[in-house]
Amino acid sequence: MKARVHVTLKNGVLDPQGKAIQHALGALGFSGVDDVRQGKYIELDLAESDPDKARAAVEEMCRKLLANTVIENYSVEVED
Amino acid sequence: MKARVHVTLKNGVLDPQGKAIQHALGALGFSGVDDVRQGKYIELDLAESDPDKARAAVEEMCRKLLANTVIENYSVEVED
Amino acid sequence: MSEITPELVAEHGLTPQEYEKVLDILGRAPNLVELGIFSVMWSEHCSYKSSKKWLKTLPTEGPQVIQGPGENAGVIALGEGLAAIFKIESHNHPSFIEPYQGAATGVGGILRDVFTMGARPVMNLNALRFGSPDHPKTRHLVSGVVAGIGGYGNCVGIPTVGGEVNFHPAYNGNILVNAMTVGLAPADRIFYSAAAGPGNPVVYVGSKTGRDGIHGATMASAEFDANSEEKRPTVQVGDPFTEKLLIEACLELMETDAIVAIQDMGAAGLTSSSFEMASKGGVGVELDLDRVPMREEGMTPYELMLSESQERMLMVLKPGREDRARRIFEKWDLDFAIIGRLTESGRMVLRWHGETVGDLPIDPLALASPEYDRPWEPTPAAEAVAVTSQGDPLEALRTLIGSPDLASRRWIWEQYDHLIGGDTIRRPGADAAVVRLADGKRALAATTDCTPRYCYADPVEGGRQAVAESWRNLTAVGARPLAVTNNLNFGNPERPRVMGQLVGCVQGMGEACRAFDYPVVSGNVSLYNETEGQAILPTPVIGGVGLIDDIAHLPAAGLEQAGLALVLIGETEGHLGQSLYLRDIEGREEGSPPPVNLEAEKRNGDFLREQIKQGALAACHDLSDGGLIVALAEMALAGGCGATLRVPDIARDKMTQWLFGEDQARYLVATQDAETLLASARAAGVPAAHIGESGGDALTLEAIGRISLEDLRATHEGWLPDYMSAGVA
Amino acid sequence: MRTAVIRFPGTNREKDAVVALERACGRKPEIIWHKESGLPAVDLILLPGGFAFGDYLRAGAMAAQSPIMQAVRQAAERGVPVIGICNGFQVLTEAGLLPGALMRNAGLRFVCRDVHLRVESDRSPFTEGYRLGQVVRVPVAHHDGNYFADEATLDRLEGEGRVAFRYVAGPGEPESRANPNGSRRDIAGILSENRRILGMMPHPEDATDPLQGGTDGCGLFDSMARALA
Ligand SMILES: Nc1ncnc2c1ncn2[C@@H]1O[C@H](COP(=O)(O)OP(=O)(O)O)[C@@H](O)[C@H]1O
Ligand SMILES: [Mg+2]
Repeated sequence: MKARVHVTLKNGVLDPQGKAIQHALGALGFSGVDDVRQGKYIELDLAESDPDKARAAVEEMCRKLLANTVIENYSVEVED
Repeated sequence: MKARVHVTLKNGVLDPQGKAIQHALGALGFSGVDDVRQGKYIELDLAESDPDKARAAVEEMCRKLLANTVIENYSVEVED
Repeated sequence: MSEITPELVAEHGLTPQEYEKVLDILGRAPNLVELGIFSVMWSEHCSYKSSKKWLKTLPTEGPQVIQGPGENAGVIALGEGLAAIFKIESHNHPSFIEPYQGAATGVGGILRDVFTMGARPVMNLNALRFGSPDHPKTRHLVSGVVAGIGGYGNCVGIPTVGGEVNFHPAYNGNILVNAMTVGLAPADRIFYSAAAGPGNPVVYVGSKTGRDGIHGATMASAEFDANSEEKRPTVQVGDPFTEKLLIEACLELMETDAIVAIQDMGAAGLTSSSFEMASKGGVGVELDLDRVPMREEGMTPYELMLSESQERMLMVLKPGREDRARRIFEKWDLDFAIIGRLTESGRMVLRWHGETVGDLPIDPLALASPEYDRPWEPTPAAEAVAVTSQGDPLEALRTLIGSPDLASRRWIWEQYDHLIGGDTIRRPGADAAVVRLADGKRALAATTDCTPRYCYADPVEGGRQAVAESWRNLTAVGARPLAVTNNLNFGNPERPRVMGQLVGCVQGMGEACRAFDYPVVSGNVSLYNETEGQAILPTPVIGGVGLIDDIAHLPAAGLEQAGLALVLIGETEGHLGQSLYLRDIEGREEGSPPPVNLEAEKRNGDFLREQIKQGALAACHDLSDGGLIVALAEMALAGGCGATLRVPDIARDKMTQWLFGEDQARYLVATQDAETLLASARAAGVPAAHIGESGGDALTLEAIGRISLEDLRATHEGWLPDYMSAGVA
Repeated sequence: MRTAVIRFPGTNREKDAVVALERACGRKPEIIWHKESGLPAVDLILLPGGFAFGDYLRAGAMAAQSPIMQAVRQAAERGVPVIGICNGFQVLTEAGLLPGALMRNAGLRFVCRDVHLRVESDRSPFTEGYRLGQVVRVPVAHHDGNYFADEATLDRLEGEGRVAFRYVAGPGEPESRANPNGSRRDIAGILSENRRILGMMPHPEDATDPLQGGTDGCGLFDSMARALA
């Protein structure tokens, strides 16, 4: 079963990458880009076939490793 | 209007970060993680309010900057 | 405006007595913005209220000193129109919370302190203390801190060339991350922070201000809603790219004659930078806070004054230079905003969309900050230790050379770009880092040193030793030690024992600096380094800077050829108290540290430097942790050539002491001509003994045994990478 | 010989390159700011190391879109030799002037140390001063030096003799330490089809003076000076 994780910076945390992308898009002539935030997207292939168990496991992986909860939020989707 | 971009590595492109995560998850005692792939997730706030135009613009941003199509695929969603 | 309750005052970290003083100064109750300003200005970090009394006792003057403590960094003259600007700073707590960003922003902060004075940074160093390797957090902290230091310094493009790392359980809950930067500037073009010229514009440049690192009151105040934690990241994220632009833009502006005063926004951001600049110049300031470039909507004056967003600077410009300056910052895509003017009022007036939201007298706030004479207790003297066991010395050497405190740090410094600039002529891993100056003939040497276990056992001796070791490390590369910066890392100063450690260490440091004409020109104090009542070991880190007059004489760090005579300089008594041998081989962390004889240090060091200058030494290394045999092993590994050591007869019965004792004021050197060296030493009254020869591919203790370099190298190089890959970081 | 060194915001190894070029060519290069849209008439263009635009998003991605890159492309089309070192190599791949991409090091960590390179092609203005098969020692300093291209491209590069340098183990060095970043087929540097563009991750400019620990990088700069004089 597949799980998808989005890890994003918490509100208010500086995102130098997003800021630089926004700036570069402006320089390339794309106007009207008001904000850009960059996060991580992680796909996992799991042996687990029970969606609830898979979700619980992935949430624990996020807390322990995938996200830095001091500055990042995470969200988990599992395929049904 | 918000747009969401996922940039993922193409099949066949080795993903050192994904591999490292998979390894670390194993070391942390998470079993049954068969594969991990890491990509980027980019959120854009756009002044544009027409979804089709927004999508077209963001796809062009992907081709020009956000993704390196030698190694990456991208997908774009715009909020409706 | 919210009412100032005793709870709110307490949350701002002000004692009731301090708050009384606030009321006195203002003649009224402060509003929240003003309370926030008092709170950060009078914080330990900004006011040095516990340490000031003792810092004043340090020697800070000398013919080489252009600027001692009191500015963003210290400045010393190098001759030929050049000055070195340097400082060390801690980022301990943030690095424990978020090791990557904490360490990265620590590097960013110290870089700004140095380039704000007009210097181009040329070397970074870092002094790190982690908990026990067995502690579950240690691996993660090492990994993150090292990556963060590298991530920032590498991107900005300043070589990270040196530092030190210790592991000890006393740092389990409170690691130390001290970062040092050395920069170079023309001696006649140093920039200071004293504002001058009422009417002159106050200019903000760099990154926009966000809600980073705002401490103080939170929930209790009506101005903050339930999401305030989410809104107010306690951890700042570093943006080394912006820092790089800021360096280039500032240095470009400094080439013009536009700046009256300049100061980075470090701890307590806009508040401390504006108050310090105004106070030093004896002027007043009016700020229009709504003109501050903001990263987020809905920011308040309180937040703007207290934010610790990174990569920002404050300047006072000469009138009429605004446009020129603006163009430079625009070229570098940085924010540039005129946010206020200097006045004659001696007051800080803060406006928000035209309305006054704060009005404070500057000097009483900046200068009348509390100063405490905290009660202190000296550390009781330790007993002398007896060592009776006489185990296999080569086995002990193998253990020590692969132990956490002595194992190779290659895994760390290979993550630092230590070569960028093309002037690194002594790479990390040896005594002092050496970076060549533009004249191609001279070079700067720098080092950071402290032996916390000595400081814990005897703060005064430990303070002396830290200075002596840094002085020795500079001497070992042939540099004239010029001045130091220091980072005083201690526990809670409200505990007399801890305060006594600080007092003792400062006393010892002062004595040694005086004896060596090696003044203190800058520094930083980090207190309250403890968790759950467990304080760190007292850790007064010394950052030393010296000058090599001619790099042609730089001796090698290691043994690079066979047939050289090994000469031990300095007197060996075999002091094992607080030695690594005692701790790591016998499991005893006991005794008094080796005494530092400042006269012997000076005499031996001056002699050694003279020998280097005359080209008499092929290689040179100072003796410290682990003693003679460890130093020899390090030299053999560094140069790839083995050696044979003769244990003198008198030392036979005390072989462990002779091999592993940590007596101070000693160097191990390799020379083509032992006889001449010994004769010169005799003439100078310097103890010296010919104790062996270089050669072979092993370390041989005559009549005792041998250990191959390969074996030593495997243990020495293996420990850290093995440790780091043995678990999840 | 006239040379130009391109400077992006975040470029930080330009001084190292300038010193090495000046030593070999006897003339200071011109530093060209990324916002320029034209280049002076030069015999060589060098894209130095660093972190252009912070290497945010992807190393070299934003720099590849800078106005000056149009001019670099046109000069390259006219046959002006272009060398990209480290970040410069990343920019050249992102700009499509060289095939493949540079990904995060396999070990995920930044790596700064000496490596050994075998010269795989002596047929270019950059490498003709070396012997084919010669092993040289120069430092690397990068976080994203893991060269990737698909198998077909790699075969083609090899078939056409366009691999300029390959990582090899130095004397006494274990094989496992040879390749510092996981690059496919140990590739450290590649040439364009017309062999007038070179991209390489290692830093020959930081190995041009005995005090730097080695002078093996001089071969490259001396080659260029001779070939283009
Ligand atoms: N231990 C110390 N020894 C000498 N000077 C010190 C020490 N600690 C702080 N200082 C000096 O006090 C001043 C203020 O330090 P700090 O608040 O760290 O500066 P900044 O705000 O620039 O980071 C500086 O001039 C610094 O060099
Ligand atoms: Mg400062």
